[in-house]
Amino acid sequence: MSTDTQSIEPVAPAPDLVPGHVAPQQAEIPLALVRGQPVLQIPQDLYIPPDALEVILEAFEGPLDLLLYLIRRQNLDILDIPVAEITRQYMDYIGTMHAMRLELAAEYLVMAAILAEIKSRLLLPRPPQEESIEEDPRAELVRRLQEYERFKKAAEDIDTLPRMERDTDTAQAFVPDRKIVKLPPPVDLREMLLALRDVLQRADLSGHHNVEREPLSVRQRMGEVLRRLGDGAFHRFESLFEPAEGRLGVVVTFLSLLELAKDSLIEIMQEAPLAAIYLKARATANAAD
Amino acid sequence: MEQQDITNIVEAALFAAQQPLTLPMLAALFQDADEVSHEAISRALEGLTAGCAGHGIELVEVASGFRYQVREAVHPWVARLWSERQTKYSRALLETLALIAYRQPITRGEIEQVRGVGVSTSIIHTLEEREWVRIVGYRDVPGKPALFGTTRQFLDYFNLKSLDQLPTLAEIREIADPQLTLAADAAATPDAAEPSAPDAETTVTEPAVATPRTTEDPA
Amino acid sequence: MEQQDITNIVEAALFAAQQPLTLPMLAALFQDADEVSHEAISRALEGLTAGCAGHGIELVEVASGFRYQVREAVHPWVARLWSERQTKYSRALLETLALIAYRQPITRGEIEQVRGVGVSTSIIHTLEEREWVRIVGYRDVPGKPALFGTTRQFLDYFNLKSLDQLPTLAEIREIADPQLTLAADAAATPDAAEPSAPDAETTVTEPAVATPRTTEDPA
Repeated sequence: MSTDTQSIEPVAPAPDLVPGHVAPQQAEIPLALVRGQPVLQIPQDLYIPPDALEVILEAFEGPLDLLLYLIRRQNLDILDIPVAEITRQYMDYIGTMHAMRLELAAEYLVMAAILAEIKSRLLLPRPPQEESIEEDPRAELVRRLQEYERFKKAAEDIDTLPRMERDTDTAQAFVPDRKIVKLPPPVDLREMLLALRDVLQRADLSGHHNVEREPLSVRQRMGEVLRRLGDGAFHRFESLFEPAEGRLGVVVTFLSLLELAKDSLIEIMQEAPLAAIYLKARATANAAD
Repeated sequence: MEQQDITNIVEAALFAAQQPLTLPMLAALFQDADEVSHEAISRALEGLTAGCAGHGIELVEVASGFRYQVREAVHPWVARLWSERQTKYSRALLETLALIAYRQPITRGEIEQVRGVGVSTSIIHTLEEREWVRIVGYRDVPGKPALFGTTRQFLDYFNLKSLDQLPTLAEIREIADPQLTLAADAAATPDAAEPSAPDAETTVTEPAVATPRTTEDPA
Repeated sequence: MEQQDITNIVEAALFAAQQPLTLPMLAALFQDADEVSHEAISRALEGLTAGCAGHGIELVEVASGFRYQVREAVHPWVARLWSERQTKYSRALLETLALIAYRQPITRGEIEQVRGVGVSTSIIHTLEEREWVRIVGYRDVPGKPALFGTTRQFLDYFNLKSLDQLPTLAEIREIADPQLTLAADAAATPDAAEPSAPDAETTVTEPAVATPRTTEDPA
């Protein structure tokens, strides 16, 4: 693990960053893909084309990423960065980029200034009485590095989540008939009643239709009875009653029969007193044809 | 490669593909190292076809290859995924429906007499298609006009046990637009009578009842 | 309606739909007359989930509902159906996405602050085009910068039911004692490092976390 002695040993010295030497690389990770081939290591004795170096530069997501790399490469604790050494390595890297005449994002230069500032503050002798109050000059940088690192890690974690297209796809079956079904509109009962009220008002004005008060269940039953008689045959009076409905049901059916007769929709026949009563619809679908 | 693995790959590919897949297309999914014969793929297809028995989908071979498709038997339900609502009904339709409900059995001519205007055939068709009204008989007059009545589906839609739960005509004539009182309604819709709203007994709470499955349109 | 019929309809609907279906959406496929309870639909989903065991596909629940999808184990074969497909995303894009996911609502400036570099417009565009992020509001500061948040499609795409299922963020550690750490920094002198050594031993856990995951090409 990281110890302070390791951190000062020249295990990863600046020559790393000089063109022609081993370029920065993240552990065993390929630095970049050049024409589909992973670049793990830059050949030491070969000329590096500037665009290849550019690819390497692009392997870093900015100065925080580069700093993290420099720290991690040496197994240093992020809370305990040897600023002087890291600054030197960072500057070497920037210098190399300059030497290659590569366009360097302004953020890299801003970070260089921040590092230089921290280094100078660490070198300044601290007044003894202020020692306990003064914050570690590295604190803000350490906080930013950690904050960046946690989201760098979060991005890696998100990348490992099983995701559509790469790790799975939706499973679908063909639907032979995909035409859109038209659903009827919803109807509000209140709306229907208001419509009826308007009709009634109009009917009242024209004056020739008087609507009396009557139980609607009788009207409903009238339709039901008519349907049963729809075959045009004679039906026994008793067969139209449903004993399970109780007395009220019997009354409703009876009243509906009277209404139907009054409205000349049915015929009621009895051959002789006390003989069976038969009913028949006066008109049926067949007769209508 | 094991037959089970081949079958699973073929199954997943058929479900993932947007078009039917032919045997050569399925074979192309495997590499030489997988050592998968055409026979093994045919066996997979046979196994998968048999595996669909009793399921809502089936594996069929059409001109351009094999595909999974929704069985005809369940299509009426599945089709509701793409349903869309029509626009509102006309006032004429609502008046016609109300008159059939209150004056049944009633002929089209009688409806026209009350409304003072003609009733279009399409209105009657719409109401019949929705199975809210139906012909219950014929009047014994020249032309033998059909008599219309409401159905059980009509009662179900409006959450009524019987037509008696509708307000009487006299009550309707007295209603003012904003506060339509409907005494029978509370009995018809016990759920609608919230404990917090005692006046729900006297006011119309129908919309909540009448439109329950219209709120979730999957399309 | 029989449970088997309900299960078959739910199965077919899930396979027929273009996007995941929620329980209410599935319930809307049935009509009152079918008499299908939410419990029956839940039982159907349970049965279908169990029925996928040993198959090439599985039934999963993501943010927008239930969907059938190809099992990871067979996906490499299935993926050969599509020869050219963009499935890799740059580190810059993933880091931006991570910040929006964990820190939403967040402005572009705030993302740049954490990452230490500018966020290119094309990254934001890509994320919006994929419908993974969207503008959820504007911060009330000069310039009224847009605030970004993630969408349900983002969760669906990454097989998540909710943001809670995202991997937990690493913790931030504080520099404990300025004097000790300052002393450690002056590490040029080995003696000075002595007092801080045990502290460092216990807290250095980071490298183990930071390295092993980065097996993928960062580009």
